[in-house]
Amino acid sequence: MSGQKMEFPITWGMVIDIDKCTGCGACMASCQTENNVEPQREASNKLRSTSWMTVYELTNGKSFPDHDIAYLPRPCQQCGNPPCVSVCPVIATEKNENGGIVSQVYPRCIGCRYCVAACPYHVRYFGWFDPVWPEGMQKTLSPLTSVRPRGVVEKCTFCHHRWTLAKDAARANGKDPDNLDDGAYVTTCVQNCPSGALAFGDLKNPKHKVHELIKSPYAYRLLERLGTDTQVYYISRREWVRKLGDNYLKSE
Amino acid sequence: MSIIESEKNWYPEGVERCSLGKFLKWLAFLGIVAGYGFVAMIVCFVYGLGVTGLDNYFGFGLWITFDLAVIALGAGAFFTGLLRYIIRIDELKNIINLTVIKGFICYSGAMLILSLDVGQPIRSWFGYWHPNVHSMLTEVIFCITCYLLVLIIEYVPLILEQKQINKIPYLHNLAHQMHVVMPLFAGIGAFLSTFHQGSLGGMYGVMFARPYAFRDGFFIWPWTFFLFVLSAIATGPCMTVLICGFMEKVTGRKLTTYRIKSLMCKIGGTMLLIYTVFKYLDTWAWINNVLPRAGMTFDQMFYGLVYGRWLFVCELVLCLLVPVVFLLTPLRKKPVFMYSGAILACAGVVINRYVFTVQALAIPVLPFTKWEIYTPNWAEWATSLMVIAYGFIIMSLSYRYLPIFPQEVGLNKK
Amino acid sequence: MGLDRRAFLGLVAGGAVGTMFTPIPWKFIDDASIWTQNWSWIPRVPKGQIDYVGTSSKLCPACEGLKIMRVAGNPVSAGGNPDHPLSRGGVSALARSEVYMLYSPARIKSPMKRSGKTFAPITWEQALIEMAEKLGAAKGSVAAISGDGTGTVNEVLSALVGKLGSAGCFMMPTEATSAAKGIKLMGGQGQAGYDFENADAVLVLGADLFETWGTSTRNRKAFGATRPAGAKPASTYIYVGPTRNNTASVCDQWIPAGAADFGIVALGIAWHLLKAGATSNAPGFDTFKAVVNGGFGPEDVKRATGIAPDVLAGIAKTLASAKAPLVVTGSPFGQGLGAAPFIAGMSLNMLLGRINKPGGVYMLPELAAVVPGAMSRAALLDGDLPAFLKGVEAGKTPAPKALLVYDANPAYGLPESATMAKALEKIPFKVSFSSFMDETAALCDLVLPNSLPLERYDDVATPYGSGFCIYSLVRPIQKPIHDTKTTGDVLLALARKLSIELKFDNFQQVLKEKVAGLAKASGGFVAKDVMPWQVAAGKPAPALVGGDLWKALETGFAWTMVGQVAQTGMGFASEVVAKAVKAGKAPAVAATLAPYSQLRTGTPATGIPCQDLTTVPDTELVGDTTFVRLNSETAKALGLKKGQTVKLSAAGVDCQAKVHIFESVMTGMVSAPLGFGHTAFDYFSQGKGANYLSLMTVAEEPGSGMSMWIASEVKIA
Amino acid sequence: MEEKRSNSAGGVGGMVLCALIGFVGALVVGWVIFPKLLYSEKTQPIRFSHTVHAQLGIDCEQCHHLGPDGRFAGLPTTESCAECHGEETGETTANGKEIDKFVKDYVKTGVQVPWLVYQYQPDNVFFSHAAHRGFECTKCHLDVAKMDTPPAYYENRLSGYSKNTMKMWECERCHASMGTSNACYVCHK
Repeated sequence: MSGQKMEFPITWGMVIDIDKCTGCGACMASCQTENNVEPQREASNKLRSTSWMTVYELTNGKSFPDHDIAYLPRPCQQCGNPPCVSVCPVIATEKNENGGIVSQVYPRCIGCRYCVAACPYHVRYFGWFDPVWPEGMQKTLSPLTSVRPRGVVEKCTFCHHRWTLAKDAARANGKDPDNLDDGAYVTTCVQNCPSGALAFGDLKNPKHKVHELIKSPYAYRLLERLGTDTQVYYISRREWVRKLGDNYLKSE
Repeated sequence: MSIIESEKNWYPEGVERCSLGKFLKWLAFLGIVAGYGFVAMIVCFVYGLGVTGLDNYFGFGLWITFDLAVIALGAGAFFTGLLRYIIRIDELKNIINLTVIKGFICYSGAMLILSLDVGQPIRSWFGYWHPNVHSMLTEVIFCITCYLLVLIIEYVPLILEQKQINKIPYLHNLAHQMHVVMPLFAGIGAFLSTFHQGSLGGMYGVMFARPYAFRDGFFIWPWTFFLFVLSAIATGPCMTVLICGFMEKVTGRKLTTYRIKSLMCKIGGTMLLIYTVFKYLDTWAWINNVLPRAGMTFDQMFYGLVYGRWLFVCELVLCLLVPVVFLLTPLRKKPVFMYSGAILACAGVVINRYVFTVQALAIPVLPFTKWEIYTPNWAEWATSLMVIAYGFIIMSLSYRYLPIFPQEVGLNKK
Repeated sequence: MGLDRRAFLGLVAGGAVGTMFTPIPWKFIDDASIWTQNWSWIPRVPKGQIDYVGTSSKLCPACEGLKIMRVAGNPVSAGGNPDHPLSRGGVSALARSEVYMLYSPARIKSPMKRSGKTFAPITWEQALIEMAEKLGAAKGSVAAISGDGTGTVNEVLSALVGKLGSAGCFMMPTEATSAAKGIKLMGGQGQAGYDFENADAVLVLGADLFETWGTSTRNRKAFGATRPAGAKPASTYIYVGPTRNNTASVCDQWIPAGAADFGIVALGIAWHLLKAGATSNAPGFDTFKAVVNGGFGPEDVKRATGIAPDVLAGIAKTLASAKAPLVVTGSPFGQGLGAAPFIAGMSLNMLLGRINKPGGVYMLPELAAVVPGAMSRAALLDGDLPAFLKGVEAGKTPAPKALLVYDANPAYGLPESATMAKALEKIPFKVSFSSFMDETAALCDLVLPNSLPLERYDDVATPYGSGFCIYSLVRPIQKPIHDTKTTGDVLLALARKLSIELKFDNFQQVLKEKVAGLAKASGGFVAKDVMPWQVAAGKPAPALVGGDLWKALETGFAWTMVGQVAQTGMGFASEVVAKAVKAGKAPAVAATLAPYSQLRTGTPATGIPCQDLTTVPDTELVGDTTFVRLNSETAKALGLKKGQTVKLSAAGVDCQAKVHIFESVMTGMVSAPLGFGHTAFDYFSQGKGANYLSLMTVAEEPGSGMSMWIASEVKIA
Repeated sequence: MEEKRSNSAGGVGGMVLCALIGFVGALVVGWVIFPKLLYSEKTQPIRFSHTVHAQLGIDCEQCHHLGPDGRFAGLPTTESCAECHGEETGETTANGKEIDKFVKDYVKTGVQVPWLVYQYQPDNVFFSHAAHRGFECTKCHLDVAKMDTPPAYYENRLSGYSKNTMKMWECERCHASMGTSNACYVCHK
């Protein structure tokens, strides 16, 4: 069933300031290339295209001129209690001690898509066809992420390969790989965001900025009441934006 | 001896069959349908599942619905086996063979579709080698494959009883021995089958982030676990009766007595009544507990035509209450009520499996997402049709050459 | 002994059982599954030592400094350079494409010559000979168009064209065009630079500050820095424009106003400021005051724009009470603004005393030119390309005999594109130096592919919008993948062939000379620990550390200078404003086209970068159809429904679109995305949607005489 | 059919005998012939002698070193080999000829040598040499330092991987014994 919350000494988390996101898509573009997602010619079919990071457009549902919009970048929420992990029949996806990152291992995945069905955030993508790059473009593939064949499920990994690099760098410099400085490991979307709307760090480490950010009264998470206990936090000073993070009954 | 004459030697003792030419034409027709599906299957294997109508919103679609429906309707086999061999309702021996073949067709067909539905079929064995004991799907994989083996074991003696094959003493003996141990397999089968019917339901019930499907439950099993078992054993016997009736219609011969069919329907109806009670309780708890906890309302669960409220009404009223009345009251004595009751019951379970598979995924759980529509495409339809055609082929061959219906000779004496 | 059936069966059975006790089936099953993770048709990732090298983005108009990740010496991805003032680690979706665009299917692989309707590859030598011959014959009537707003290559191009006998040397119209014209009309000197980092209240009139306007990545970094997550913002941003676009979505306030009305809004605010006692000793203040008081009172503005008087008063109050207010005027789609709205906006800055002040507008000096005979940037920006081409099309201006097009795509990226294409057709000999097979290259007689920024030496000098002078280098990180050359080199070689003296043999020399000049400029420094806006705010500028500036620039650092041109006669240019800005009753127009542009759909010169197609939402493009946005009231008035396919007509052109009901668009406006509807490039751009820029009609702005196309009426059916 | 049944008495024994033959035959095929068929044998493009280099006093780390960022440099590039072997020797010894072959085919053309890596791990595996610094190289790698001729490389015809590639269970066993995490993302990417 729904499993229990796991505690990790390191809990990597992202804090996204919606009030700063202009919806430009730089995070998505960064993610695509960092993680070797193929360029998709028919990317306008959003139900078929792969974008580990996706920017949603939020509206307050009112008419002009009271209408308001906001953009919500959505990486994998790295749930503390992931709906997708317990359902996997072959342990291709796990929530283990790795900083609380929900792993997804492609050579183990059989492509049953049960996790795709279980995830309410739509962060899981299936390889419908073998990936194809325009001639020569495979030379620009990132060496840090493997290319997935068709038929397996993939998702945002919080660029965990950058963590392994950061740990290696710490080891080489005689530092503690399990106590990285703030900023030693950040995801590509966080690094490249032109607005600085995204922050990343160890939620449990008081030396990391995000540790404080998640305590903001404006911080909230998506679908909290389902008990997914996500590690991605959003911040907005706008109440209607916060309200769109979850479902509420009229009486609430 | 011409082929046409010698072919007749293979018929069961004392029965009549249509001409070989007619039979071959029938097979050819089925073969074309199956062949079309086979091409679709190869296309899926070679190019990947992108050729289907599935997408990242609807990872599960027609195939899973088809599998679940077929497996539910195929449940007649284990349940009738249970009643015949364990509970010893002896009368059922007259229809048990049919249920075994139906079960075999349904399960092997479902397996075929499943192997298509996984993105990496070559890795399917990981389900055994690297099982995740927490996953309901692991339970399904284990139980379905094991149960398919049981069904094969149950089907083999039927083949061995074929007039010509049975002449070989060794095989004759083997068939006999297998019949002796059949209660054991019936028992194993009943156990396995109950479990995977349940875990198929459990697969949906555990999706706690999908309010449409999520259910609380008993120990590790959500209520859907038990509901799926109940709905399967309720509709399985009805499906057997429908198949039997259909075969009688097609062949123009009486295969079992109305009494047997009526008994099966009564059993199915009784189970359907139990199911109805639990399903109503479950629905009530879902509307008043599961949904509000998720911050959602009953009204939010329906949209447009394909996910409309009419499905809900159909499933819970037209296909539950009505068939219960038709199957458990004296109305059953009239074929029209009995058959339509059975049809409705089966339709109800198909709707149930559809809404759990597709509607559950179509509902926007994130408040800023919207309803999405899923339409299966030719590749999914063709392969599903292939399995149906395959079932018809197996059933046609079995009927023509195997002594399935013990009463057939007696009932058709002129 | 014959093998009978039993023996055979035994053999088979024994063999089968035996096989189960061998590795064969198990190894086979295992290896087969391992094979599925090693399919030969799935590309392997590159292996080797990873390192990072610095350069600057040239494809992206925001000119971010980049850190290029390399594997075994080959570039694999582009990230923002945290040390670069225009990036600070940020990168746009377009700048991110710098690496993979090397392998874009749209790239031109070798020099090509038109033969009939198609092209045939030729050698560089043949191309030079051909070009020298044709240009020699066209002497006295050679025109050039450049789309590079920041490169020193413009010096080479303009000097060459000048010496060949220029028929006009033009820049593609951008925000910089309107600004340069405005400054000129105001009698000012220098390039307007905006110090967002030190501003605490920013009024944005139309400019899509955080998407396409100027140094947009830097703008956003500056914005973000004053907006700590979850805390009270240290700045106020107010956006005035026809839609709540990407910029407006994060601003504190969005004030709906038509793109043609920015001047009126500015003067309406000026009315409040003047009323509150604002004054200025700049020339023309009295006339300005008279103009404002004479027709831009709150009621006048309301009548013309629909903006309520208290809203306007509120803005004025916000600006007046801020420590460092700043007004930025621009076009919501980056072009066609005209000079008057810019002047009106700048007048507010002058009223607020914000010229050459921290957090205000700096009048930045142009970096010294090095190529003899080169035109200054101000002179280049003074050319009016749409007017010129329209004149050619109408036969009013003689068509030049030859045209050189550098890094520009006028056949696609100009308004009234049907007219512009006709004008281009009248020019008998055209050469494109494009890297990609764009719409203009497809029209040209010679296509001489420019190497991409990662394959060539190039530079970025103070892009428009930057609040400080800045210079960074672009340097080759990889050998040209195809048979391409740096256009600067090609132009210099051409000059030699034509016996024109341009002082330099190759383009790298030009850049070296440019850098050598910078090293001598006083006040310049390499931004490392101290950033230019800190210097503007009072921190002492570090000395330019002796040594090799070239080397520092090559590593990816930027030379910057907080400089300003002392203004001698910058005035209000009220006569222009008075003629161009009139707060009359808004004409009854059923639908006004309000285009918007986004970096993720590239520039006219790049097309849509293939990976960025994924970032385009399905409210903008579905299949091959683009969406236009209008609010439900407009839709109702026009009788349109959600999802309906419509035809937009204007300027003698029809465009198809689907209707997207979007309430953050002003009533009466039809918001349309630019960057789609390419007929050239590759399958990531070609045939995707329509080019709504072609619907924009060019008009002459009263007072300035400048071409403008900020808003056009459009028919929808 | 009648005829076959008649010699059933002798047939049963024959059947058992044949079954035995089949069983043993299968074992032979499975254990002896199959492994030979499964792997193709390949030799290194250049007969690099680790012994010769070791005898010259060159440390392993001189060519196979960790970078300052903790990333493993792996095999030396053609350029670093060319620091010593930049020119053809013209010698007629076997070693001299091999050096000349290297210079001619790779140094002059600027091509990297397609060395066959015995421990080749697929793209989906991340291995941190920095994290394993405390171990002897030979714990996982072939002890080539004492080899004059590099050993043959066996490639699995089906999976395409080297025979020597460490399987996941081997990594996991060691991690388990060391008390190190076996979480997926420790090694997978």
